[in-house]
Amino acid sequence: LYFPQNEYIETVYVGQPAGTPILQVHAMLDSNSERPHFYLCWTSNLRRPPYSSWFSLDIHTGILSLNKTLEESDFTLQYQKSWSVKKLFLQALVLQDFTKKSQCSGRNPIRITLDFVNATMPQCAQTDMKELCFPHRDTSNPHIMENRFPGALRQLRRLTRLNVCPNYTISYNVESETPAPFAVNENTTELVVTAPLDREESERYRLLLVCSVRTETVITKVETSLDVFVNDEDDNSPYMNGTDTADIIISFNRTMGGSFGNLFVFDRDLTPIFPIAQSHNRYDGTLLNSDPWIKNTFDIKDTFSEKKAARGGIRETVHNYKLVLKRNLYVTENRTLQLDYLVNDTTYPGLEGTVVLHFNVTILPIHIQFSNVTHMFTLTRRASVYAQVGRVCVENCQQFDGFSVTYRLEVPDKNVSADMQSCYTAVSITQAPDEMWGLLYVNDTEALRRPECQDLQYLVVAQEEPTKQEASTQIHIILDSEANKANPVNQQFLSCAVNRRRADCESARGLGATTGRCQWRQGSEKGISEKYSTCSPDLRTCPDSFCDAVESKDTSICPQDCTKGSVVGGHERGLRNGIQAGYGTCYCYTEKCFCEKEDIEEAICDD
Amino acid sequence: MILISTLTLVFVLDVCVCDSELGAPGWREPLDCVRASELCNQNSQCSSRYRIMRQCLSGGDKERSAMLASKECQGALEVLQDSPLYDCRCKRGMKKELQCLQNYWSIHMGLTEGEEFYETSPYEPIHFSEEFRHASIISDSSLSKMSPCSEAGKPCNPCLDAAKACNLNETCKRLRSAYNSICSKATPPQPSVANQEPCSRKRCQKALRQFFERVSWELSYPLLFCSCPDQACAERRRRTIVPSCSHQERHKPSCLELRRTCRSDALCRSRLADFHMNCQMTSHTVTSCPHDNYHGCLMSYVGLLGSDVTPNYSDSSPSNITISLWCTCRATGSQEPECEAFHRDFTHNTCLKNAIQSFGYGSEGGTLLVTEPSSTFLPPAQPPIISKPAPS
Amino acid sequence: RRPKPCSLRELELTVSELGLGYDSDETVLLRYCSGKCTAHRHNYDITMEHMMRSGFRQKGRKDKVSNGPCCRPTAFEKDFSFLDNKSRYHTIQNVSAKNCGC
Amino acid sequence: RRPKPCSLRELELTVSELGLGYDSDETVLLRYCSGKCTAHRHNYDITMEHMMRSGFRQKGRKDKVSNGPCCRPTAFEKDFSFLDNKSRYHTIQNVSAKNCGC
Repeated sequence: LYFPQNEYIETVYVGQPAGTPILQVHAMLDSNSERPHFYLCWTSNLRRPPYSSWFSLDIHTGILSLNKTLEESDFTLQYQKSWSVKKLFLQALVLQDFTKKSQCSGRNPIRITLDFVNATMPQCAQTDMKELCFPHRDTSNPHIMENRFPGALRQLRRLTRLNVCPNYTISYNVESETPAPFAVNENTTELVVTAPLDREESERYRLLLVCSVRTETVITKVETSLDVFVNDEDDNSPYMNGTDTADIIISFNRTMGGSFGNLFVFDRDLTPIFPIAQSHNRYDGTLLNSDPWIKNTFDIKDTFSEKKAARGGIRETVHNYKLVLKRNLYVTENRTLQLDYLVNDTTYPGLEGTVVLHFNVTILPIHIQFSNVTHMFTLTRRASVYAQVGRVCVENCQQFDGFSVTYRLEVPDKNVSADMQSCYTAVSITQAPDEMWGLLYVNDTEALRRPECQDLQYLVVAQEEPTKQEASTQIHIILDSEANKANPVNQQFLSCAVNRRRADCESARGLGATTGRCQWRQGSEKGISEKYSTCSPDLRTCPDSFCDAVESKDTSICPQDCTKGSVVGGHERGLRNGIQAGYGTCYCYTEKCFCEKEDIEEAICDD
Repeated sequence: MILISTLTLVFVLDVCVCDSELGAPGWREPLDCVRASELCNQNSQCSSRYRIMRQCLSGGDKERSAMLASKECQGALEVLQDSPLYDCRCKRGMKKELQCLQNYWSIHMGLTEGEEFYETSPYEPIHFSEEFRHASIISDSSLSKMSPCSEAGKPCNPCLDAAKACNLNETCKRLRSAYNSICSKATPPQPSVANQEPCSRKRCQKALRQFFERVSWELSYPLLFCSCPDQACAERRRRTIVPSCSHQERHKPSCLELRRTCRSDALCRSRLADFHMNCQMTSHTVTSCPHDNYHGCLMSYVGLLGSDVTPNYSDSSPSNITISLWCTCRATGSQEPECEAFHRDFTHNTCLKNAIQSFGYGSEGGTLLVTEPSSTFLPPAQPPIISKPAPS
Repeated sequence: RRPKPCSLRELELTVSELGLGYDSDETVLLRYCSGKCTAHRHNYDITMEHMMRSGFRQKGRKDKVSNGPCCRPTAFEKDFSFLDNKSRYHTIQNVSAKNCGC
Repeated sequence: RRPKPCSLRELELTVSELGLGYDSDETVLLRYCSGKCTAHRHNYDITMEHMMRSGFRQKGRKDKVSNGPCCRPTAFEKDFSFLDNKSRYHTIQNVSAKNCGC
């Protein structure tokens, strides 16, 4: 037994006589053998409100009526501080059988709110048709469980107005644009559902209630609409629309949490995400493989969403299954397997509540290798320390995930002379923690400038963690300008970013300057812009809103990308650090950066 | 269930005329719930029942309804129904406001049957203040001395004028800058943290609450409810509460989930109940607000800002005001109607819309009162139609 | 007319008029320091004035020095946040003086 | 040539050359502050620069402000005594800077 509606509202007036019907509550059957027994119930039996004795609820029909005539004194008794309308709150229960204990607690009662008006019931002449035909404010729309038994769900007649206009005849009928199994019981004026409903057929019926009021001379029709909602029951089993098998290849991305493949299971029932504890249409799944390696390595993730079916726009559920890695895979892992997963609609009563999904998984080993190309880089001897030479990367390194590759430089010819050995300090390699490539940069300008340090050949060794697999390749760094042209040794390099004008900038030797000189970028836009004017060691990498592995070795290399300090003047900060956009020219001292329009005279106190 | 608050003070729950140890019932001016619980704790019988009652209410929904049916809990309820705790209230911005609200809910959760759609607000009713009506009339003109609107040829942007008025007031400027800098500071991306929020939302919402609690409404309301002649102004109005942080979150929850989270926090639950009480569409008033009290509705709307249920303008259309929450009713199964009814109290609320427009446009604006028929628990698809009398 | 001493002054202007590059019509109350600090001078300042006029040149020095204490903010107002004309929020520090001193 | 930051400088000169009016050939080591304070500026200073250039005029203001922190002594050397050319002792304070700051 359930209430199709959990809220009723009506108005009662002083002077209404005992026995006056007020409203009728309805219950729907869950099984044919059930018989509803209606009871008024109270939050606490010892202390019932004073008006508890004024009403009675017919145990069989659910009609609420007055036990006594409502007097003026009854109104003043109710000492809610109001002058015109006072609220009376009742609650009602429906049970399978008789009971003496009519306590509301824990039995999901419905709420009845009566506005007790300090006036007599409006006479026929003062009652308009709408008031006569329908409750003043319709309360909640009915919800009917699908697959249940026909029955009455609502009293259309406004019982309190039964005898207001005795010579009117009032009748109801129900209409609907689309065929709807609803009718009006002419004797009892109750709205009746005439057949079990199927939510998967229609979730809501938009009915038009037509009230005809016939007097001697005139028939007046008053209409109002009523939405009847159909509650869902898990009466559909899961089904596949297309393949139940996914072919998966795991290669570069071998990281814990990585997800692969997509298999979809459909269910015409709803799966509410709220309330969480709801057990309606709950799915669970079981991995059918017993191999412990598979159990420790793979999991299946199920996410569901609601979609409207093409036909009729009825909501249904779509489950999306993905294969998920529970741990990182070694690069050497090389295996094929079939994984079977049993999906079970636990709340579906029938037998076919399960489907089996198949994941054909091929895990390819990864070979750490360099492409067999000789890596050539050119570098001017005038380059400053931290000047970026280039980057090296094993094949497919950009797609790697779940393992790391570190790089180191080695001298290819071990028995080269001590003098030549010292040349190799000229260039070094570094790498950011979350990056897969190595950055070559100038480490020792003194070695760079020595005439005997001609072309530098290095061996780059890449090592994979955790399996320690290695690969190496030869790189060749060609030093382009003559040694004597290079600037004097132990030249002190400052930050390019300090310079605020093109002339100073292009004449300065800044940290990281690939050509040996800083490079000026002239902004052209008005206001705060990403293309602000600034002085940079290498406009290819700075500013680019990314503080790379070399730049992060010293904030003075490219404060425009790396500064965490304060920035004075109009600017927008980068997501992590640095200056994303600036006004006019941006320049930086060690602890502070400035972005301002050029034409700056020096500040002198002249008062 | 629609509660029409036709009273200035509503007793929602059954009231008993029986004698009680705490003094004859009769009409008593409601105490604040902090004072009421102190009084109860001074009375041995009341304080013991109060302790029992708190145990009855601990635990999840399922155990709670079973516990409430027990004799001890019923007995505790009896006594507490006669104590000052039964009809105590709280004042907005009072000292120990949160404690007051916690005391209120600690007893009222036991007296209601299951989850009510509309809960009674623990706050004292907001009386329609004359100076508010006056302010909303002059809200345009008082700014007109400084507002460019009155200068011919100058673009008119009341929201910009509101920002100016705030910037020229020390407290308003300081607190506005405080919530702004917290709310617009993006949290740097951490690859290891999945589904990371774009900002520190809790700190932002707290700063936002402090702004509206400490800045006088004459400065804060114009920032929120200024009237907009164009889209730029409406977009400025929409951004007032920095919605990307205070209102939105990466994953859009179900609206019922939002309500459940809110109702698990005493402050949010109270502010939501207050909003429902003061902004609930009421059919038999001109403005469709309870007691035609715009200020009450606006004040309870502002009370929600910075809570889990933070509403905001859903677009930057200057004329058509639509307010919404950051939530969806998808995948709520048979509770979709209730979910939509909860959200419609924001998206299709004529009382709220009229209140905002009347504040922004003041009386000269000739507020266009929208008098849609009251929304039932779920709005009827069409209002009742009186067809022509059929020929007899 | 006696020169006004170093003190806090106020001026209402839009954020765009601050000259920081932000484009926003929001109005802000700018507080700044202006006025004379003559009453706070020391022997050092008299000497510097003399050196700037002739002393340094005679010694072959081109240094520039400030020949008196400056009227400067001794503290700034906290952050100031505003919405620019593209409806984006910015927060700027140390724009407006809180109090002044020589 | 990068502008030198605000720092303490030294100059040897006679007391007479200090320009304080004393007539004494005794030599003194004068320390003074000179150099750039650009690195210590705030948004306030950028705004003041802008206002001095055009902002104040547009608002009808003639205020003069310092558009940046000044390189000034933050402490002075203690008293300095000397014998003037008429063999009389004098002691003067706050002539030479002890350290400088912006």
